[in-house]
Parts: sequence; structure tokens; C-alpha cells
Amino acid sequence: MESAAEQKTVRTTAELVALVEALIFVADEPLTAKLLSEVLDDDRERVLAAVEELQREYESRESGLQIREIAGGWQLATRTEFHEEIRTFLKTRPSAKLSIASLETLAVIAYKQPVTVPEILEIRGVQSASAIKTLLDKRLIVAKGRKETVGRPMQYGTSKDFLIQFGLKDLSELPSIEDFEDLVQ
Amino acid sequence: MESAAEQKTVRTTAELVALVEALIFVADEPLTAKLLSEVLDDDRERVLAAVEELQREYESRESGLQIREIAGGWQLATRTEFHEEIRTFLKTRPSAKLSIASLETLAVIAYKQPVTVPEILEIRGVQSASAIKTLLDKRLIVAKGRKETVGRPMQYGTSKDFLIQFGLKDLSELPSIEDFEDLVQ
Amino acid sequence: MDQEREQYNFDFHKENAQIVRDSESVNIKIGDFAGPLDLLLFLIKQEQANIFDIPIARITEKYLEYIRLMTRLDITVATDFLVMAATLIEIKSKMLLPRDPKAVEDEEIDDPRQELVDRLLEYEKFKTAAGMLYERATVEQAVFARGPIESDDNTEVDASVFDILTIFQKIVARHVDEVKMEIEREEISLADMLKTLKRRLFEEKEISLLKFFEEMHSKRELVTAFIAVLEIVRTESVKLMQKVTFGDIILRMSEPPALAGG
Repeated sequence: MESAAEQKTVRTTAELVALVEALIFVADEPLTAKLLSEVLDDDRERVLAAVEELQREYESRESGLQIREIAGGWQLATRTEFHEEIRTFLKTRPSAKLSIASLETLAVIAYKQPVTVPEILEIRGVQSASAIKTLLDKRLIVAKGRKETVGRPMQYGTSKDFLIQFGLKDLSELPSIEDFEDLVQ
Repeated sequence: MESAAEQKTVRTTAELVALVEALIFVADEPLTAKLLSEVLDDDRERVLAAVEELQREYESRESGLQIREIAGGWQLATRTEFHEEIRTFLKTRPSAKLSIASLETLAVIAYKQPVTVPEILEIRGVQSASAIKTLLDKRLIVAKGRKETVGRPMQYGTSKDFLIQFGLKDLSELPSIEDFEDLVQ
Repeated sequence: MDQEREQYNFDFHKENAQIVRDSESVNIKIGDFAGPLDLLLFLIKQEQANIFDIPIARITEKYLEYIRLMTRLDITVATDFLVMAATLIEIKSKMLLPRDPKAVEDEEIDDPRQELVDRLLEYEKFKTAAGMLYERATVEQAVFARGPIESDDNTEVDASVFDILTIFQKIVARHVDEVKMEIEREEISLADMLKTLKRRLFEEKEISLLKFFEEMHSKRELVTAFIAVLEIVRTESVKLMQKVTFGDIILRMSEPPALAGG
């Protein structure tokens, strides 16, 4: 208790403002004054003043960010004016990112190509239609002609873009089960 | 093209700085000058100047945050001074241990990349398979194609995550391996 | 993604050779060495020896002592440690060979220890580099990235080729019956192995080590056999003989020493 009291007096306003900023930044939801004062072991009034000071700072320097009051707490967010540019940016993010369902489907196609939708269903045990559409949209897979069997289903294989995105020269560079066994023996 | 050219002249330096700040904040990994200038359709030099201006701003107002150069791009992160308070707040997540064997293997891969499993064995004098598996799982290393030699073994190199987690701008920031020779008696 | 960043936390500079006895359980831990080269470097430092002039006999003895200790504590000794033991014994025997007087000027080049010294020096650089990485990771622990925001799409993952393979294997595994009974082979103890070896030696007088090792059914048994051989050489009147370098090694009962006047 003694040391906590000491700490309170030692911390300058500037330090408190900086700390509040760092905590709001790392938090995964809006931070309340109550939680801030608990964590920092500092007076609620001083914490409130620090948040206000921080808000003024962000406003006065015309930052691209703002300290926004929401759901009884504060969070760091982009300024609304920039929504368009941010949306453009979010669209350009590398498309190697995939949902687990798409990734599973891609794995089956990569190792079993050429492979049909019913065959993928059999291996994964779930419908993969939307995953296949995503993969086609992202150009990670391509149609590889029809299989000469009942219903002549379309076969799929990986594309050149797939090789580029996963840094492979050709399909023989895909790690094999043997490569993996070497690692877990 | 016409409107893009117009836009370039319209945007003020202050606006550019604010936009760069918003985008660096939104990005979930270090943002490169290339991507910034593509998204903003602005000159690379102007973008670079804006980032520098932003860095200065954060420093001069003694913010709790910093714009740091890492893995070939920029990232918004907390300042080191506040790590104790932040850890208290985040309740210190369980820490994953990287064993000495894994760290040694990582060092060999970082300096000798691209490098195969037998080459790592030669330097370390011990099987490194489980360490390599750990490093792959933690995404610190990636497969870098096969070596055109007997058995076409898989080669490994460090990843972007390696640069991020070890706070490196790029691989050239690693001290030269020969520098460690002097420390050896 | 960044906030998922894992933090590395372990004592890199811990005392390697420390043996920790956990009295609560039967669990006995031994400060693990990152490999045989790591153990050798430790022993060289402990013996305050010069790496460029390694007292091979002394270091080999210490090395084997450590391996025996590990076996006694029932720690599986990795084969790489045994390979190094064999290398040390080989270097030791080479150093005992009388030098070819004509080769005097080539003495330095012919030093049987040279290759090992080179490897140790090369290895130590990377060991130091590993320490540097550890320091860097520690510093990085003090920096935190932002918490998640709306635009982060948590359902998507950034995949690598190995993720694709792992995922494929998991899918395949779903179909495979996982009930695979692994029949555990009865493991033979060091004492039993020693008994077998002594009996065989008594009966056959000479044993080919290569053949003896080939009879072993598992890595574990092989290690036990290796230790048994080391033990028997140390404690009994037994000789190890090798006709050509890298050739088979013969284990043979020694002639009883001729008694004076007998």
C-alpha cells in the first residue's frame, strides 16, 4: 500500500497521459475510467483529465486517429473522413488469407488434383461449393476439364497464382508427407 | 488518370500525414512504403516524408506510442517504457517457450538460409527435426523450395514473422556471424 | 495477429549441467544440452582446457561419464551423443598411435583433433547468435501492438505451404481409424544387457560390435547396448580392437596378465 501511494505522487501528468494512450491502444475493447484507474492505481479524476488531455491532443494535431467515447469507455479509432481510403486499403490486403473451410478445400485440391466436387465432398465430409467459389475468385484454383464419368463433373487443380502466392516453383515443391514425417519422427 | 493526378495536388502534407497514420493503425502488419504509395496514389517520396513527420510528432509529444520501422515497413506500437503497466493490464498471457535447441536452429537458419535439414545437422551436431517443426508451427521459418541435390531436400529460411518478433527491419540488420567469432575464446 | 504474438521466456543462461531432483515425483530432470557439441564446449570450459589443444583423454572420459550418468538416470541418450562418443574414442586412439617420423612437418595438419576443433568453433558462433536472438526477443517483449479492431477479420488465416500439408493430413486422419495399438516391446535394462554381453563374450571370446548392435530391436536398446560396451571396457579385462579406420570393432577378452615368475 505504501509503495502504491508513493507511485501515485511520482507519476507526472504527461506520463499518465502517455500510459492511458498505450493502454487504450492495446485494449481489445473500450476502456472505462474505472478500469483505467484500477490498473494504473491512480485517481479517477486524474485519469479522466488525462483522457481529456489525450483527446484534445489528437484533435489539435489533426491526427488520422481519434480517441472515441463508446459504450462507456474509450477506444482509439480512425477519423471518419478517411473511410474511403481505408476501405481501398483493406481491399488490397494480400489474398493469401483464407478461411479454414477454404484452406481445407485448397489443401485437398493441391494434393489430390485434378479432383471433382463430389470427390472433395467425400474427403472433407462437408459441402465445399462456397469455398470453391472463393478459391476461384482468388484465382488460387482453376478448372481442369471434365472427368469422363457419370455426370461428367468438372475437375479442379491449383493455378499459377497458387504457386506464386505460396512461393513454389512448381508443384513438386509442395512439401510431401515424407518431408513432414522427417520432422516428426 | 486525370482524377488521380488532381487528387495528388489537392492533398496537403498534413492530410497525407493523417492518412498515413490511419492506415498504419488499421494494418494488421507492418505497412511498406510501396503499399502506402499505391493505396494513397501518392509519390513514394512524399509518403516517406509523411512517415518521418509522423515519427517526429509521436516523439516530440512524448506519446505512449511509437511509429517503428520493422520487417520492411512501419507499425504503430507501444513504447518500451510502459511494458510493466501494459502487462499488468493484459494479465500477462501465457508465454510460449522457445527452447535453446529451437533458438540455435533458428540462428543457423537465419544465417545460412536457404538451408536444408542435413546442413543444420552438420553445424549443430544434433538432429533438429523437432526444433524445425516448432519453428514452422510458430511461423518463424518457412519452406524455401527444394535444393537441387540428391533427394531434393526441402530448404528453410526465416519468415516475415521472424523479423517482426525479433524486432528487425530486415535480415541485414542482424549482426554478421563472423562478429561472434571474436567472442569465442 | 500481432496481439497473438507469443512471448519467449526461458532462462537462456541457466546452468546447463545442473541436475534437478524433484522430490515430489520420481521425475528427475537433467539440464539438457542442446547437443553433443554443446556438452563438449561445456566440458572444455569446466576443465579449463584450451579449445585449440583439447586434452582428448580427459575430455573423453568426462564425456562418457556424463552419458553414463544420463543412462543411470534413465534419460534417453540421443544417438547424436553416441556418435560423438565414438568420434572422441576414435580421436583418442589416433592420438595414441606412434607418429610417422617422416610426417613430422605435417604434424599440425595431421592433428586428429583439428576437424573437431573446427566444428566446435563453427558451432559456438551459432550458439552465441542464438543468445543474441534471445536478447532481441526479450527486448521485443516490451513492445505491444494494438488490440483487435473492427476491420480485423479474425476468420481468415495467413497460410503457408506447411499449413496446407498439415490441414490435408488432418482431413485424411479423420477417415482413418485412430485405434492403432502399438505393441510396446519389453525394454531390456542395462544390467541385463551387461549380463548378456558378458556371457556372450565368455562363450564366444570375440564379439563383432557391428553384429551385436545389429541385433538390437530399437534405438533405445541400441543405446543400452552401447553403454553396456562402454561399461564392460571400463570395468572388465576386455579390449576394443579395430583393424581399419571406420571398420568393424571387435570386443575381445584380454589375455590374463603374465605373472612374474609364473
